[in-house]
Amino acid sequence: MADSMQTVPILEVIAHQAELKTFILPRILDAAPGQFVAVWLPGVDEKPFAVSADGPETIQITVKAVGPFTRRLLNCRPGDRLGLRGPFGRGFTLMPDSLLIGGGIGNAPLRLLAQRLTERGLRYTWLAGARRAADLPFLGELQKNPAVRLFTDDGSVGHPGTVMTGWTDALAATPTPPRLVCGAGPEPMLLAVREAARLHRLPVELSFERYMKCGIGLCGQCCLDGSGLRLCVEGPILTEEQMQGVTEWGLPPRGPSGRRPATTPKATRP
Amino acid sequence: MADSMQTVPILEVIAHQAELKTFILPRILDAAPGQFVAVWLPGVDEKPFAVSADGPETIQITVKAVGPFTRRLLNCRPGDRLGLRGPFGRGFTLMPDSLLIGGGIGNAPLRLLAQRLTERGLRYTWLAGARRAADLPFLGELQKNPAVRLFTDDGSVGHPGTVMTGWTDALAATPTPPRLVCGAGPEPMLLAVREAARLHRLPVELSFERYMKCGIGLCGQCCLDGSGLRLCVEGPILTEEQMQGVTEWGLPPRGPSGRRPATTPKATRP
Amino acid sequence: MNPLAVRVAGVTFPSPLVLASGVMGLSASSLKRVADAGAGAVTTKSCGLEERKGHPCPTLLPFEHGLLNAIGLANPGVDEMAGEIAEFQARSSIPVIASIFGRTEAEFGEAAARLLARVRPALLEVNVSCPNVGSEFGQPFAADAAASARITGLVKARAGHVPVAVKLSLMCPSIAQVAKACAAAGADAITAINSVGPGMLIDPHVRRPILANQVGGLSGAAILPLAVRAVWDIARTVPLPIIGTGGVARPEDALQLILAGATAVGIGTGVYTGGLEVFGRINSFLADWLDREGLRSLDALRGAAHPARSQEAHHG
Amino acid sequence: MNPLAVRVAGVTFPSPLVLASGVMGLSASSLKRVADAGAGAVTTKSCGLEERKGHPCPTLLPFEHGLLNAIGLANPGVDEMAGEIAEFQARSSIPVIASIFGRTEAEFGEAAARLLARVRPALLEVNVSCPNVGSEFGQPFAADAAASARITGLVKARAGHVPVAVKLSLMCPSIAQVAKACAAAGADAITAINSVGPGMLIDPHVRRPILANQVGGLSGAAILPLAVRAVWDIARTVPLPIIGTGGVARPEDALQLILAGATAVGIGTGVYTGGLEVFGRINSFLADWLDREGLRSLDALRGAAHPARSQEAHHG
Ligand SMILES: Cc1cc2nc3c(=O)[nH]c(=O)nc-3n(C[C@H](O)[C@H](O)[C@H](O)COP(=O)(O)OP(=O)(O)OC[C@H]3O[C@@H](n4cnc5c(N)ncnc54)[C@H](O)[C@@H]3O)c2cc1C
Ligand SMILES: Cc1cc2nc3c(=O)[nH]c(=O)nc-3n(C[C@H](O)[C@H](O)[C@H](O)COP(=O)(O)OP(=O)(O)OC[C@H]3O[C@@H](n4cnc5c(N)ncnc54)[C@H](O)[C@@H]3O)c2cc1C
Ligand SMILES: Cc1cc2nc3c(=O)[nH]c(=O)nc-3n(C[C@H](O)[C@H](O)[C@H](O)COP(=O)(O)O)c2cc1C
Ligand SMILES: Cc1cc2nc3c(=O)[nH]c(=O)nc-3n(C[C@H](O)[C@H](O)[C@H](O)COP(=O)(O)O)c2cc1C
Ligand code: FES
Ligand code: FES
Repeated sequence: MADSMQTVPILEVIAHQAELKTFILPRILDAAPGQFVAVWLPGVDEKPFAVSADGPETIQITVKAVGPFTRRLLNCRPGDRLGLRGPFGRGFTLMPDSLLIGGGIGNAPLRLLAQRLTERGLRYTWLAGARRAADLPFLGELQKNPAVRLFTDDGSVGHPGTVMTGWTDALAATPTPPRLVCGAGPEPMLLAVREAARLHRLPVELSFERYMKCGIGLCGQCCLDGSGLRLCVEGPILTEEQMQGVTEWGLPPRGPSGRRPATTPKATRP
Repeated sequence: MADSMQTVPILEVIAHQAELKTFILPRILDAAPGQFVAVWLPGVDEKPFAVSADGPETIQITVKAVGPFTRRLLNCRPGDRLGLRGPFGRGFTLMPDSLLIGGGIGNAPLRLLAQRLTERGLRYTWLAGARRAADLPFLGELQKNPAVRLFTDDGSVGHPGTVMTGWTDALAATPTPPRLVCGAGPEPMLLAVREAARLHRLPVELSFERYMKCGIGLCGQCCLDGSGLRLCVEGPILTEEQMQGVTEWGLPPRGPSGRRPATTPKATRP
Repeated sequence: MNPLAVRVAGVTFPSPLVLASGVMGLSASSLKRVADAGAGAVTTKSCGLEERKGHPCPTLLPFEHGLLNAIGLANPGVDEMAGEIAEFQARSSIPVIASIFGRTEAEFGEAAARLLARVRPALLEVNVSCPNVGSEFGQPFAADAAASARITGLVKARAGHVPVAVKLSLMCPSIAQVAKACAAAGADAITAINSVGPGMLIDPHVRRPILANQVGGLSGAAILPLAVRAVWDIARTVPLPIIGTGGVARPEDALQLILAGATAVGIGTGVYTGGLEVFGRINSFLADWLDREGLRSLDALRGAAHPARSQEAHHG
Repeated sequence: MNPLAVRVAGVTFPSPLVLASGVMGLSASSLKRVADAGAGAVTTKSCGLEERKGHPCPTLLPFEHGLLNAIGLANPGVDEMAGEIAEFQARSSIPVIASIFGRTEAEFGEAAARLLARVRPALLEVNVSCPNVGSEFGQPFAADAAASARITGLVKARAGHVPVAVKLSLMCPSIAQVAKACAAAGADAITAINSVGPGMLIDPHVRRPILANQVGGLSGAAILPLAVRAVWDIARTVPLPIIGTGGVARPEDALQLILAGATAVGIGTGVYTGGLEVFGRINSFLADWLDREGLRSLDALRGAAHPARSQEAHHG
């Protein structure tokens, strides 16, 4: 059973930056773009990561250091064993003329999406943004891809500004309006993409994150307020329709105890 | 799983004689000729019975009253529910020019064998014997079948005498010598068939019975002395080769405790 | 009349199927989603006095025959949970069962009091049987009939008119004797069973237990026969309604627990193995079954596998 | 040197795989057949002073995740079994473990004495934990550490130089504490675990428990995690060799029990789910595994999943 634990040796590590690496692992499971796996670092913890690419015998995950687990993971070397299970959740729809919008590490799942679209000969445009060049994984690869436009807040690479600034250009440049907007990245960015898509009446699928423990819809940790939708099963990719039942956008998310931190003054229920 | 218990309603009961009936049951399992099922009479016990025929949606078992369980079973009527599991064990080889030799209720598994041989267009001769007509199931059916020769000890039907008396005639009457001798019936008869087949250098497959509890090779109840062969798994149909490793032929069989009753003076180890 | 309706300690559940504690039980919205899927009652995650983050992951480990879990009683604390319960009650008419635990016997009483000061659930469920916090709390209280009875008494003293179900573990010489002790101490219902063991699975390559907590409670299909037997034994021993729980994923599983004596049937792991549709699927099956047998309620099936009753009605 | 050889209480088993008691264990010939299939030791069916026919059938009930059994200790009696053991010993060099039980504490001692007066098995296994004769004998002794220790003492007093393994049940608050009490009373080894529960399955159509005995012990794949944890706990608590038993059908299952601390690995239900080839298959796997890890015996793997040792050798 794919949901049961299997450990595998790391085959290769690609260091994009000191704090950003891609791990190449044996392909013991098949993931759709947007689906994620749980990665177990024996003796440490287990955390969710999107699959960022695959080959006939390998899958890749791309990890950014943000805390204790990801830092330990980035210290792993080829030959070290990781536990792997999944894939969990539901992925992006594969649609011709997709518009991919990624922020920082959110470009990881979009990379597998771009790979699948290419494999099927489906056209897409990919707006890949980050705060700075160091936050963009696979920079070389992205720069070589004619379907990609790069954005950094600090202008260190690509166009200066956020991906949202590329939005109007992208709509103008594509011969037909995109048939699907696929977004992954920080939640404020996603909510902005959602808003923009609503304005342009474009269908949208966005990849959200919540604290996750089980990945199989039991622990209740990732259930969204309002509809009670489980991000690990019915997500992490949500359609506009799925997003509508949710009342917690903009609120600080629930932590590992299930408690939502007290609302900061700025946040408001939409 | 076929080994787990399922209860089914009895569809039809055919009374051959007061003490001999055939039960028609829904076909929840597929048996090869010689294989057996376990029949559970809720609140009473569970015992092994060979499958004696099948149809597209039914299987049949044919039961002779010999003790408390079989007597209770013979009182069951259409609509009553029996538990059924199996099939257990290994069956007869389907071979053209088979010689079937059955004694009494032993003709039950041979009936399914004859059915299968007929279905495949394979020729056979069937010597069906019993002590008296009342011990022969499906008498009408047998009498109509040109491949069958009947024998009763008391001559109440068919040729008088044992099936063994038909043996030489049968060998003479068939154009080619039988390519396989298939026997089922009381153990002394089986051992006689074995001996005769050895004399004529004919391959033989015989259906034996031992006290059985589990049917799946665990309880150890049906293991034969010598080779330790499990009659419920490697049998109940044994080849000459399988019979050779066995040292208990002629001994009173082990009972439900696993103990072999003290040897009666007559019995000797062959 | 709804033929599937059952009464547990005076509370009517529109279906016998109950969401078991610890599954999708952290928020009003997820409880509501399960209620909408067809559950006749929903149970919250077990809550204690303090917020707990639980154990590191892996906390949940499916294998071919069931699931090990060592969530470690992650919960937002009773005060927060009271808010979720209130929100649920505002949004749904399905009864909600509030599950509580304590690290000490006294804490059970305090947790009950703190919760009930804020909200009035349909039932209170007292989890004396969590198998995966042993390293921290020691053996589950449910291993000890006297301790379970004392806790029952402490909670009853604070519960007022809210009926109290005690959730038991199989990991003791006789679950029926523990149930009897709890009944004597005033329990209004018994929930049985909690996950079993605990158990452990080891990855041979890294030579470590896979769960961060090393051990975790066994639930799911593997434990169905244990749950059926537990319900059977309890039903023979105490006259309380039983929320029979353990390994239910298929309609026949629920029916077995009812025939063994359960009034209601808890479903936890079945939400994973059978999907959220598990509630609707089993409801339809039970309704059809009643129809086919010409019965107007589940009453005639409850405990019907016990000899005294079954001999009158059914012969082989 | 045979890399798979292990020593249990001074007795060398050429493979760690042991035929568990109650499976193909009634006759010399069937034990011999299992020895020939690759078992490193074979255990007889548990025998008592008197011949017993056991419960009516169904006595054994496979379901998707394991097996319920309520054979009811059918056995020919120790005197008869002594004859089978002698015959086995004349035909095989594989150690034979004689399993005994008693209806009372005193009967255990008598059964041991009667058996040993006739034959000298490699080990004596004391089954204090049969879960399916409760209606007749009451709770298994193994639920009670003191009773288990007394029985151990009684058997040891009669056993002379034959080492004694005590077979334990999980159905108690702490199996490790029972093991400790038995160790203090002189046990030379622990066998763990016996089948679990008991459990029950009900046929909804006839509304009856399927087993004639109503309840039966749960074995097979469903209980592997419980066996791994039991062995883990016992290994941490007592320094005795453990015959880890429960749910083993695949090579990795056996390895998990060894990593948890078992010296030998019992296989019962696996003879059904994996066929008699299960012994040969696991032996080859273990030999290959040792080879690949560059190890000359199983010693380095035994208990290797325990933190103290694993932290030295293995990081994530
Ligand atoms: C569906 C999904 C896909 C993801 N894909 C990727 C990816 O491809 N690459 C990548 O680098 N990161 C990905 N993440 C985020 C990644 O799981 C977190 O960065 C990681 O868990 C942080 O752990 P930490 O101990 O390093 O940091 P911590 O200091 O523990 O936490 C930092 C932040 O990470 C998040 N986080 C921590 N634990 C969890 C958890 N169990 N579940 C969800 N979020 C958590 C929280 O927002 C937290 O504030 C994904 C998360 C989800 C839910
Ligand atoms: C593989 C196999 C196939 C069989 N096929 C048929 C069949 O097609 N038709 C038929 O009528 N009978 C068949 N039998 C025999 C049938 O199982 C017994 O007649 C029945 O079990 C008798 O039970 P009882 O309570 O009526 O009699 P009892 O008085 O209990 O026993 C009478 C005799 O039946 C045999 N017997 C009893 N219990 C068992 C048991 N659990 N396992 C094996 N033998 C037992 C013993 O020889 C015993 O001496 C078969 C037996 C086996 C092993
Ligand atoms: C992920 C998970 C978390 C659980 N948490 C709790 C809990 O907090 N309190 C409790 O009483 N039982 C808890 N349980 C036990 C279940 O409520 C239930 O008793 C047990 O899992 C057996 O039922 P099942 O086989 O249907 O899952 C939990 C079970 C699982 C699988
Ligand atoms: C059919 C059967 C009969 C058993 N009989 C005995 C017995 O007589 N004595 C005993 O100590 N254990 C007995 N057991 C328990 C097994 O020896 C073993 O401890 C248990 O089944 C768990 O191992 P498994 O999962 O490999 O079967 C029996 C088990 C089965 C399945
Ligand atoms: S992570 Fe457990 S329900 Fe989603
Ligand atoms: S009947 Fe149990 S081993 Fe054959």
